[in-house]
Amino acid sequence: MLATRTPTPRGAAPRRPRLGVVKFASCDGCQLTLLDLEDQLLDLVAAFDLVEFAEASSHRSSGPFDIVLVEGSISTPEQAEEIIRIRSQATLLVVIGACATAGGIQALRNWRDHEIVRRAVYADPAYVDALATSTPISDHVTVDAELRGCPIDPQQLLELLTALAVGRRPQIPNEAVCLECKRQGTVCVLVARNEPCLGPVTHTGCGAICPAFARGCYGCFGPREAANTGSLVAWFGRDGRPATETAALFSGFTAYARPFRSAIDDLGGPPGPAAPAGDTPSQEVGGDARR
Amino acid sequence: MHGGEVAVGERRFDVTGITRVEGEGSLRLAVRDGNVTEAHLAIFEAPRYFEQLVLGRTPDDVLDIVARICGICPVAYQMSAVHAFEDLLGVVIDPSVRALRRLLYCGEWIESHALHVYLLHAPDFAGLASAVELARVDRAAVERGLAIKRVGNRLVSLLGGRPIHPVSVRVGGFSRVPRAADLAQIRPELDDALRGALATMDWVAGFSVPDFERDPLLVSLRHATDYPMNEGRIVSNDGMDIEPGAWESAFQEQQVPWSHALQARDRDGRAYLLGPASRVTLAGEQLHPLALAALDRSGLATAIARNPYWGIAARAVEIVHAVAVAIEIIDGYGEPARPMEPWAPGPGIAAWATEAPRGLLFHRYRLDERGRIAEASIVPPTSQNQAAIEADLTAFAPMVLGLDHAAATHRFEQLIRSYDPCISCATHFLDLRVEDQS
Amino acid sequence: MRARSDDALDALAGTWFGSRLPAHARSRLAPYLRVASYDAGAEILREGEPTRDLSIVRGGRVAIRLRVPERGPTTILTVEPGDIIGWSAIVPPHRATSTVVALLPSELLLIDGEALRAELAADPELAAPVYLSLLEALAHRLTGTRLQLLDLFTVPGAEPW
Amino acid sequence: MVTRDALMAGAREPEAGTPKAAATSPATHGSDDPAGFLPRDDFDRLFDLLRADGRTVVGPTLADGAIVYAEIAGTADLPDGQSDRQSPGAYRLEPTGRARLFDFAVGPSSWKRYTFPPRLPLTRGRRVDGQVTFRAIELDPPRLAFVGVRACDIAALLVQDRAFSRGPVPDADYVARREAAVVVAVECVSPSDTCFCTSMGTGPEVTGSFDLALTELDEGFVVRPGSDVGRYLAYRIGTRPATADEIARARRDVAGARARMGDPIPTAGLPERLLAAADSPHWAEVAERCLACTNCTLVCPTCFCTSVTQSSDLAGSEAIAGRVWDSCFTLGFARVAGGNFRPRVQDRYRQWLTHKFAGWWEQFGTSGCVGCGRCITWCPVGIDVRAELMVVAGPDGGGIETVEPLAPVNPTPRPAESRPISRVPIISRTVLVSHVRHETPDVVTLHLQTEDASLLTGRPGQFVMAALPGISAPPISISRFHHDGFELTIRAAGAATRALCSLRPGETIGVTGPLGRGWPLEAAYGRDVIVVTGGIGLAPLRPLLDVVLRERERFGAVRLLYGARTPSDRLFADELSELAGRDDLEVHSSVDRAGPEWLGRVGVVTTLLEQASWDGSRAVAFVCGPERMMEATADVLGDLGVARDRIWVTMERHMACGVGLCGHCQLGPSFVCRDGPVFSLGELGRAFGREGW
Repeated sequence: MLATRTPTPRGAAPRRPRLGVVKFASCDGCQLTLLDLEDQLLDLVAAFDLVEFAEASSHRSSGPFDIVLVEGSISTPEQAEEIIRIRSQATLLVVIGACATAGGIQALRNWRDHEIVRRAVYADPAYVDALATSTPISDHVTVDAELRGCPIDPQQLLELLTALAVGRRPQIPNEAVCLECKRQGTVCVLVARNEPCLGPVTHTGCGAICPAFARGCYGCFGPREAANTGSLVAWFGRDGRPATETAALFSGFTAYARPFRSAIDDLGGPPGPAAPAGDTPSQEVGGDARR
Repeated sequence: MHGGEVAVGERRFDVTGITRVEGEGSLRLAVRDGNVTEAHLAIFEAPRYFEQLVLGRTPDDVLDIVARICGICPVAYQMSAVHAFEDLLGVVIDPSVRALRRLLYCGEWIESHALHVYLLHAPDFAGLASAVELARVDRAAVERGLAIKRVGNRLVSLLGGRPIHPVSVRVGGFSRVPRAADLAQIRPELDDALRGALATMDWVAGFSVPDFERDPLLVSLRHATDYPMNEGRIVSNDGMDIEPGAWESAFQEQQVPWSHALQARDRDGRAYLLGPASRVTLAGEQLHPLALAALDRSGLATAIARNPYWGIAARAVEIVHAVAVAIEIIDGYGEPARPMEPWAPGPGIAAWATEAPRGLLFHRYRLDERGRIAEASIVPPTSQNQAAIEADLTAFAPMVLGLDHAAATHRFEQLIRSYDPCISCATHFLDLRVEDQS
Repeated sequence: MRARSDDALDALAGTWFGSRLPAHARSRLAPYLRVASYDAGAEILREGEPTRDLSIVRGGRVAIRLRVPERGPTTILTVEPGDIIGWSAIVPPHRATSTVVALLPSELLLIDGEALRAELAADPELAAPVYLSLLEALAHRLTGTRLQLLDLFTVPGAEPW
Repeated sequence: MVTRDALMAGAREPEAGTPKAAATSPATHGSDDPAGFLPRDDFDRLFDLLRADGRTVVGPTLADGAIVYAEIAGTADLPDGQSDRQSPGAYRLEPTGRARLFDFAVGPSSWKRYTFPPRLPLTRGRRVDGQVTFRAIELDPPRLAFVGVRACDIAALLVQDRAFSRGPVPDADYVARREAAVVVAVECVSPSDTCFCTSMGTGPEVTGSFDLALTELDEGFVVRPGSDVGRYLAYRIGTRPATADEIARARRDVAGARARMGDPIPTAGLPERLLAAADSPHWAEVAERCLACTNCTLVCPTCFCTSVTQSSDLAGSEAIAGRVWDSCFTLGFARVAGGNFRPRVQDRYRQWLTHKFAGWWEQFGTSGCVGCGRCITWCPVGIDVRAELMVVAGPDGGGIETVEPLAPVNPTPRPAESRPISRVPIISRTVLVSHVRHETPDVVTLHLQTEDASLLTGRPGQFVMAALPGISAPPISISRFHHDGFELTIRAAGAATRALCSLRPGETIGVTGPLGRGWPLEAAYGRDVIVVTGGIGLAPLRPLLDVVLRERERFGAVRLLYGARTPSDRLFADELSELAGRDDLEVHSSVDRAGPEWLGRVGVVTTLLEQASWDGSRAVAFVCGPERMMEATADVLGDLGVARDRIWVTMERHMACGVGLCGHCQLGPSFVCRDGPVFSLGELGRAFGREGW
């Protein structure tokens, strides 16, 4: 699109879109995915002007960007300010990965008392400056597009960048994982083995890996369009599976994304120190173990 | 990097953006009369509290969760955790499964080392800003590096479904194991990668590095038959030799005001160094013959232990090793009777250490009566290396303070990069500030 | 200008609005009928001002306009021969809800609003058919306006690409 | 050696009828050949023989806790002594305790995976310096042998035959794969609790359309050839004649299976009841349980919907268009630029079930369901179509409100269909953009040059799929025909149309077509013609006006009513004013809003019809615009006396293939692309202007 919006006379090379890659709270896996496109990497840096990618280049830029890929969730006051600045510098802001689209695994702390959490890990929390919550980018600024996943899928990233370079709509399907699972001919782990699987309510794109590896989908691409979690939860519970187990299944890398979040709340919240083990919180969080 | 302005009254360097180290933080050097009075490596990665996130979860849940600590070495986190749980629960895994675990780890080593050697560190030795620039002057080299990196990713994908955060590692084995035929597919690529790895060794051996020697305390695992990876005892170059689960008896973590990451030192308060240099030095005899030969050819065996810049050579050696071992494992692979051993949850302390690409990675969990996590402690290699890096920077500073600003900065960058501090296990970019307080 | 009332009466019968009224109703209105012509561009009613007459367009074309400060006057409907304007002459508060301008040279049949109101109040026999026609005319407008609201000829929600 | 011809003869056994036909003769066993007997120990000979014929054998085998169809080497790979217990949402393997190889029902996989692969590359396109080329990707159908095909799955193959090889445009890849496959049927003696082939009249007896049919006994197989290929195979295996006792026991086992299934759903009148249940509140109730996960449609052996995928290189010069299994349960399935026709899950479920059990009769003369039960077993939450059908359309009128049934009309025969198939190649033809005209701020008309006769002889109202490599090909109505080309008038509404609108003279594009059924001009001969349209809708009617004016004497009064959003959005403004100047037709136009400079009419287009004095009983109306606008127009036209059968509208739906193969544009019993886009209101019945259709 960036090429077609401003058509250049035939022959003349179109201006290469300025591409930026930035990150907030995350594991870096999603931006690493760009470097994992080994076969296309050198073509990509030819098609795009990679102006900001701290992980890979010493050349830095604070904008402006035609496209900026944003990894990670917002979990510190500085990040909450920085994302607003980046938005102001970007024509197209694309969030990549479960942290940026849903708050990530660290969003589980949104159900907990941040002070207890923080003290448990750090002897002197005074030095540590963090927000009580980990939230998706879309809670802070307008997002133009998103790539789901923990981590994102290399092929989807390539499709996004290719489509942007060519000027067509990226094909990022939003249906259930099941569609891909069936295309691949994988036997349904839920029906054939009663293995709890979030595939029917989870956004496709991963390549239906988990069922192909004989385990249920754990929802790392987050809720799909029209995710009917209520019906699936009811089905999981029909033969006496405890609510806490089902809650744990949803309490993963996209737990904070609705309707997964609501499903977890309805099921009594994510697993945690409050789990009925008879331990007292102080022992549970094991603060002194850190000293 | 950009040069900063020089404030009146004091000589002051202010540099932002030393890049291509995998992390965010800063280094502050205070210099008085040519002596470093303060060297603080600070890590500003936003805290994510993983040790809290795993509370109340099952061991299998933990394997999925801790992988997310690091997108570069998720397998390392899965390995330290899965071994810890199996050790506690008395799960004896099938020999083929053990081989597959090492194969998976080899994939990660290859990917991580190739990434650092070619895309992050090598450009320094050519005075370039990125692998993209390096590709302009030596495209063949970068393509060789990418090819090696791809094989590493392919191995992890083959065994775990995807290169980052693989899904198949389970307590007791794998949710699914590959057929021999699946593994055979990748054999040709591995042969190419082996040639590439050997070429890499010769390539980096030709780099010229600053003349900076010191004699650090080196720590790594050592195993009777294998080069340190999944198993082994914790040893050091001053005679330490303890169980992997006993890490806490010899080391301790402490918080420092200037960093989000906890620093580890030994019980005597000494800084120590983990990673490829330590492994090559302490367990070199277990290297695959091809890797050992390559190391001898390079003549860098001792330099690797003494000069941190030769970390790149240590990684190159380990790439050769990992590729060669991967080939052996695949050639000798037979499908296990079953992918996963059955096991029953139970309480107790689960502790283990494995060798992440960047060094010793220690996990300790307390499981409650239901076998759920009641307490967790995870010590990544970079937080253990922090103190050693600071010590080296202190020792190194006088050598470069005489240089002009850019040159000095470049040297500091190189030195810091040579440790390959891990993305989000640790720091994001380094904001180097050198103050002369005299 | 004044029109002979039987002349005006024929005119009324000839309109869509008038044709819907029974003969007795039309003849009751005859005394209050006037014919008026307007040049193109002439303002017939101004938004917010008192509406003196209920008018039936006999010829030409008149535009119903609303002021949109940032866009200037916007025509939202044109009234064609046979249809009415100035219904606010009957409905309180008897103020024009829009500005009416002759787009083409137009001829209107005017019925004095005050007198008409008085007649309608006094005589249900007259009121019933008049109100019904009026209601019918307004209902047409309402349904048309609803379809316009849908803005059917645009494509909503284009993606960033 | 088996010849391809002999093989095709086998696959095309004359009495290979519809599934219903199969039920009529349960005892007639496909052919008059005497049954033979093959001892189990000799069974592997069949596999050797098939391999010797250069075939890959696909059959049932154990994998991941289920019996799936996969490549197998021989008897050893078959699920010996295994059966399956199935119930809604659950499947479990179960040992039978007897040494039989085919002692199970059907599993998650179906043969369509091999005749209709999940992913298929179609064309390779290149674009260099604005010049495009498209090449079809060579078909290379594998020579397969299906061993263990059940009666319900034979029926399923026949159903897909109708969808893929009997339409106006056959699916070449499907036909090739189907004809290259040998069918070795094995009669079902162990139906599962989710089976209902007896109700659908497809089994369990295997009655035709096979090459070889087996019925398993403990000691071996009763063998019946059903084609020359089968006779050849039986001869080469060396079967001995089956004894009367063997035949009797085989019949008894199959009869036992039939008895066990019973007749769970009364299908008589089901299509009609289902169509009448369009407004049943039960659709919403099912939607509360339905996950819209698409599993039912993908395990279904007859579902055939696909989407077109594009993959291109970074430069965008090389691209491959492919086909991938899709499902009517996805949100994107009914999506069009700026809208979606089936946003609600209840709409999607209603669409699937109604199409499967009713729409198929109209489209293909058969039920879309063969009673294999896969959609019941493999629904992750155990939704049972048998139960839902009985609630929504049971013989007792099961809880549904009785409404005027949706007329299951067969669109009247049309010239478009009588055109020889070869005239509509799937592969795009390259045409030259000779001139580009900007009509409105977001509408462009491309003048295209071609010498391709088929492209020059289209009918008004027909469309083409306009393709650029790497970019999905949208359907675009032809807005004018020339002796050496035609025009496309395009509004930039999405990425694909934006790309088309940015084309420059001298560049080329690919087009497929002309497609669909045009306006039935003959229907208007000797009658008044009323054309009502709005916005971009004028484009497909422009060629119709061209013909009407060229053959003016054939028609009565001609009226054109045109609405637009604003004066600047009016298409072909100069042409409109030129037409307005003619004395042999009336032109009325209107806009929804205007500035003071506009002296024309303002108001929704239907106001142009109010107070109309003419008599509609002699008129034929051609209407094109947004569906809601066409509804309003149809009402007014009705008031004017225009008969519903003489009101012709053109419908918009998502189209991916344009030739009735991808399934996206289903509208009631019709494919909009193939049976439309032009329909009379009579044809559409209640499918016109309904939410969720």
